Amino acid sequence: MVDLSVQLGPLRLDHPVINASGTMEIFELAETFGPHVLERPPVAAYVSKTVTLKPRAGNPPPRILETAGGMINAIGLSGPGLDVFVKEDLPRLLGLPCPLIISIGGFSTGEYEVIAGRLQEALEQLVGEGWIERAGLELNISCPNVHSGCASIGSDTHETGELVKTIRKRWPGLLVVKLTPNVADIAAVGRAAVSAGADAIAAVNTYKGLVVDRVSLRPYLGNITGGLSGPAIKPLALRSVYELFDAVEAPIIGMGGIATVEDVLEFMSCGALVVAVGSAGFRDPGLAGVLAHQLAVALDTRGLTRAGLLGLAHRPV
Amino acid sequence: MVDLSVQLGPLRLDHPVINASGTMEIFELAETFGPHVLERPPVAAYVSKTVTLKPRAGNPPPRILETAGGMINAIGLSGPGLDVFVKEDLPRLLGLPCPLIISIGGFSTGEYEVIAGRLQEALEQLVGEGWIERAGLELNISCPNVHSGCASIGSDTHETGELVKTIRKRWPGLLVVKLTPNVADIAAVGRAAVSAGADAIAAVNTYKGLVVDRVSLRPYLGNITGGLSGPAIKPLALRSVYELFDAVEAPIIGMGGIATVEDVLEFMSCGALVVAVGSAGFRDPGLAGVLAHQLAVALDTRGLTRAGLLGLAHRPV
Amino acid sequence: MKDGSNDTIEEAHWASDYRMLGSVLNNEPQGLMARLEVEVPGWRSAEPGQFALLQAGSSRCFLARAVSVADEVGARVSFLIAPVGEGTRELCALNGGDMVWVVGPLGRGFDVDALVISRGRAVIVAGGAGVAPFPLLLARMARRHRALFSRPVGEGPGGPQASTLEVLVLLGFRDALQAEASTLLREVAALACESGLRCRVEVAIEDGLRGPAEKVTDLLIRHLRSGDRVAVCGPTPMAEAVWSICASKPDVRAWFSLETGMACGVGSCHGCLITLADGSDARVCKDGPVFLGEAVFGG
Amino acid sequence: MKDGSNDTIEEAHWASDYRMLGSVLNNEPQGLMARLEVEVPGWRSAEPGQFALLQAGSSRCFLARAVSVADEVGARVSFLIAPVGEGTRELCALNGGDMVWVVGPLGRGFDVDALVISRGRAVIVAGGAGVAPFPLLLARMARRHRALFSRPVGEGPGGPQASTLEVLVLLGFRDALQAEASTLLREVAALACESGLRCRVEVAIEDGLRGPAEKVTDLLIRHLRSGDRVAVCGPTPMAEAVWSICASKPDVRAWFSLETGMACGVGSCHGCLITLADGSDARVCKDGPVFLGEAVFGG
Ligand SMILES: Cc1cc2nc3c(=O)[nH]c(=O)nc-3n(C[C@H](O)[C@H](O)[C@H](O)COP(=O)(O)OP(=O)(O)OC[C@H]3O[C@@H](n4cnc5c(N)ncnc54)[C@H](O)[C@@H]3O)c2cc1C
Ligand SMILES: Cc1cc2nc3c(=O)[nH]c(=O)nc-3n(C[C@H](O)[C@H](O)[C@H](O)COP(=O)(O)OP(=O)(O)OC[C@H]3O[C@@H](n4cnc5c(N)ncnc54)[C@H](O)[C@@H]3O)c2cc1C
Ligand SMILES: Cc1cc2nc3c(=O)[nH]c(=O)nc-3n(C[C@H](O)[C@H](O)[C@H](O)COP(=O)(O)O)c2cc1C
Ligand SMILES: Cc1cc2nc3c(=O)[nH]c(=O)nc-3n(C[C@H](O)[C@H](O)[C@H](O)COP(=O)(O)O)c2cc1C
Ligand code: FES
Ligand code: FES
Repeated sequence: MVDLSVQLGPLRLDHPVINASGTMEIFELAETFGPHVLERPPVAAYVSKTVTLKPRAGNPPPRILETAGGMINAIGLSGPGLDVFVKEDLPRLLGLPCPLIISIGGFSTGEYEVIAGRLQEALEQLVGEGWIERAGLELNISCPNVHSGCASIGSDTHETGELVKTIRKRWPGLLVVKLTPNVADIAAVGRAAVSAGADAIAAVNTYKGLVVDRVSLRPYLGNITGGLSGPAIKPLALRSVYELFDAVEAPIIGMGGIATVEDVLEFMSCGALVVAVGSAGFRDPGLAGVLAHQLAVALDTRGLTRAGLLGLAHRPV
Repeated sequence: MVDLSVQLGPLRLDHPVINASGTMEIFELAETFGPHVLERPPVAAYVSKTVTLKPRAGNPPPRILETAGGMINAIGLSGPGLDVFVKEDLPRLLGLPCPLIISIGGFSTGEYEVIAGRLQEALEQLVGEGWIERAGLELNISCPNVHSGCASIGSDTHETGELVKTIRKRWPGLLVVKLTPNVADIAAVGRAAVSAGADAIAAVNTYKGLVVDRVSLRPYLGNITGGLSGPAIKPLALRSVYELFDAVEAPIIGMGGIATVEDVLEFMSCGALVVAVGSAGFRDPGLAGVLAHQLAVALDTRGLTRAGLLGLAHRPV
Repeated sequence: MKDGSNDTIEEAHWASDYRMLGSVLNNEPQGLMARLEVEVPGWRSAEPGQFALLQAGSSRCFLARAVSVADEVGARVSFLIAPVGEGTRELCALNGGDMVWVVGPLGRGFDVDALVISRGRAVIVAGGAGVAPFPLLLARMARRHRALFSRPVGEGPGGPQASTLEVLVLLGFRDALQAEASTLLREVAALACESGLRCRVEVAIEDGLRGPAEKVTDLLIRHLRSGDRVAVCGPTPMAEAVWSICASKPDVRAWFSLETGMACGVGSCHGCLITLADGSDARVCKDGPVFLGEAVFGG
Repeated sequence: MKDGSNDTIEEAHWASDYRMLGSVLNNEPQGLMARLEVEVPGWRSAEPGQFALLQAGSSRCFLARAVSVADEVGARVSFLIAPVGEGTRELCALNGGDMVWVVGPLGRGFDVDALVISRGRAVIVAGGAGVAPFPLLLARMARRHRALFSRPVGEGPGGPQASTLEVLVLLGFRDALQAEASTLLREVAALACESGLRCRVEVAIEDGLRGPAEKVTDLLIRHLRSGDRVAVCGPTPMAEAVWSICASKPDVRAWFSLETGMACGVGSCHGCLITLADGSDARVCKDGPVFLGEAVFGG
């Protein structure tokens, strides 16, 4: 079998399939499916749901609806906040046999700074020196942001650059920046993030959409708008990864509608070193593991190497 | 039966369902299905494929592929150009029993100006004074644009405003501006267009995407990227119409994935006065007419008026 | 090597430990609902009130749909499904031999012991498609009851009087056709009677065409006694009405199986969150779908 | 009023003049292909080589698929479909009674007169699923031939010798199973022989398991004579090879039915554009799918 392991900055992954932030609660899975989930996770690195500084109730229900070829959600970064994460979740997550990527979200640069600082302290305490090989950070820069006047920090190249510079100064571990696709030029934002010191780019987050209640003809979601994900957005996500691969040297974590091994091949061909399973994991919580196996078979069958596949779509036939 | 007629600026439409530019060749339909197509068109106004100043070959094949819940196209504004349009198509199109909306595209403000000027001359000649009630203009501002440094004029509020101002000065008829959704803030572009004098906003054009060939794992489309359309994008398009309705007073022509009468209700509830059928018309060329009929029935059944439906999603229950 | 063992290895790449591929044994209409019997290799026994995520093998939908386990015999699992939208229509249209994806059993079910070990009666209240989880509940109540009480007099925890547990099954349907969805439940009730439960089924039909126009809440008002233990499943307005009837009698405890939109069914997506009476959040898929009435509707 | 007439009015809101709702009469496997027989109310007679856009009533696909008309008897239309992807697999899986959306007949077909009124022979060359349009072509050639020539000797335009038009049907398939897709064509060929055509069918099988490993182009090289008129349908590499064989003989004319991706099939979307040998553009759906070899491949 092909060796699927991959180095993502200081993290070593057994294979290139991980989960998308906010779409897999691994301890819940273990409760339902048994301890093997924690012993042999389906993902090669576990990405946490986005952690915010304060506890957040999230958006009023309903929060999800299926759409043509996908789904929309308006969870709204609900969660118990940083303190609970550090005390209750972090120690358990560090017990997983795979690296951890902690997704964080702030409503200002200051908030990101505080969270990153606290996480670094906690990791040093819990793991010691070697924590850098165990855990990385993913900046979710799609949260609404009052300061910049933008919809979010991630929709402004300058704000993005400033944020990443600030965090880069204090955070010595893997620094992933997860981009929002609700921009005119995602490659420009990616470039800003990488010049400011990001080690890797995750693309993409959800696309802002709205669904209408069939009966009342009012917005269906409690939050009015939500984020579109799933196969419906795959062509849009592939385009973003393709453009980013041309724009930045840093490795790309590709996602958006991945549901089959063909999707994995497509994302890698467009330039993703690592891929993440999001909403398609809702219908099969073990999908990431299945895809890793299938990827090995597919590479074999096609006589392709990982290096040969990476960015193939950019090279002439 | 409910009266479905609607006034779009100086144009009177028998009902609010028209076609999306580039997705219906009415003379081809007449050749295939018979002269009734021209005598009783399925659309309440006919929107031409985007006319460019010069003849254009368009993009290399392949140019279309189905995707999850939709399709992608990279036609590339192919067409014989303005001269042929004015000489061959315009006179025939003015023979239709419904108003005409001429979609035009330019690669600079100057090009739009020239096209609009030539069309106005031709209309005056062919129809005389009353042409304003027969024909309107739709500015497709998604064409790639070197001048602005943007992907297209439509992805820049300033460029959009300047273009619309320029055309508004010379064009006395209905002026629709069709927005590209590949921007961070579509409402801002809509506002710019309306302040500059647009009579109506059409939203949305296609979303930039990419599909990968299953066999070669290279980009499938000859043009590499293309535009995503169909039900997959409906939640994104509805969100755009919803935001535009809050942002501008001008009427909105809503489109993006419309395939059923429920979709029509949803777009109108979000704020569309008129709706346009695009790719779903490929599987049923008569869809627009069917939807108009079904809309009358649906309004009746639900005890709704057109005025009551328009913008309903913005009003509390 | 193209032999069986190799095929099994190949298969292993495609199967996950989380989702199983079932095969439809039988699909028979019960009124407007379909009783889908599925052979699910790897199925672990469900608690009554638990559900599974089902998706037709040839589904046009992106996500699977939550469906209660209606009955099970080993790996032969029955579901009762009402065709309300695209996902459930697909499931209802499956034929014998068709494939169906299954994730489950999921969630927390009914507290069988609390229903069986009680001084009052056990009352089951179901509206429409809410009948689905109750055949399994009734079967498990009968089994548990037998395990606890079918011993020589005086040896069981509740003594001889407990061995005559009375179960009242109150069902509400819109019309006579819909009421046929109670077929499976009646079969199970008959078996339960044989094995020692005193089981009575009453049906309220709302359209009044072949009898009085009644709602299931009318039946409940007529029959509910203090001390009763109640298991409820049905549309939200019905559930609310049932709760206020229960709350009006002393010493009544009631459990409700709730329904919300779900994406993952396992606690991952946070899409099914509801706010409980005390202001805390709960996920219907993980913390439920069965909740105590007080927790949902308040004391 | 809930009677038939009202239903018809209701129906009118849903039907368009452009798309018809057909109902599957029969679906029978022919090798790897399915022969789908559909009753299409409102169907107008097709020219051979024309196609229809088909979409299963319960389709998961967004767009319809282009399928050649293989045969028709009034409103009973037959299609021969190879299950290559999702859309065609859905069509191949339809059962009697299932609904299917139909737009058509569409495009420009073969020039029957040019094939029938000829000094040379008519040669049909098909590869794989390319067999689909030829039963109808053969039936129409037989009909036209009869109409033109089955008169007292000397009265027909071509005289007596024309009444013995020779038709050579050359088919290529990957293997014996795939070759069963020629069943319908053979049936029609037998009828055509009865009605006066001298029809001969030869099949090349590529895998060589039950005879020589041959390609349809080998048959063509062996048989083609100058003056022949050739109708071709098959994969692009085969079509190109056929063209070069045709071009090497004097006075051979060949028509090719081309395949491209299509969205609308009626000339609206410009998705099926190809560039002809002279540099001009043509839409396969509207200007084709049948083109003269020179136009496509150059003189
Ligand atoms: C005029 C005409 C007549 C026809 N007549 C017949 C007929 O009579 N019988 C018949 O069986 N067929 C016929 N065809 C062919 C038939 O239309 C196609 O086989 C059908 O459209 C395939 O659709 P699908 O959904 O089954 O497959 P799809 O999934 O759409 O795939 C079909 C083809 O699309 C391309 N494709 C799709 N997705 C990708 C991707 N991601 N990467 C690369 N390539 C991709 C490939 O080239 C593939 O071969 C005809 C075609 C035309 C144009
Ligand atoms: C724990 C649990 C157990 C269940 N057990 C059963 C069971 O045993 N049997 C059974 O028949 N059902 C059961 N259900 C209900 C079942 O899951 C739903 O009926 C099913 O998910 C509906 O899916 P659908 O695709 O058929 O319909 P959908 O099209 O998804 O519509 C279903 C519901 O979604 C909402 N909805 C969807 N789209 C819109 C829109 N645009 N606007 C407004 N509302 C919309 C509506 O509320 C509608 O009623 C259970 C549900 C839960 C949570
Ligand atoms: C229910 C849900 C919750 C999500 N929560 C988060 C989150 O907390 N942080 C984040 O960065 N992205 C979040 N996402 C976005 C996903 O991580 C992913 O970027 C997106 O869904 C696209 O991938 P997909 O199409 O495979 O789902 C969420 C997506 C969904 C569907
Ligand atoms: C094949 C194709 C060609 C198109 N050509 C044009 C065009 O010439 N001008 C234009 O403004 N929009 C064009 N569009 C965009 C449509 O008008 C419409 O905005 C878009 O497809 C969204 O609607 P839909 O989802 O209903 O298709 C085209 C779309 C398609 C699918
Ligand atoms: S359905 Fe996903 S958390 Fe409950
Ligand atoms: S398929 Fe649309 S123009 Fe030919």
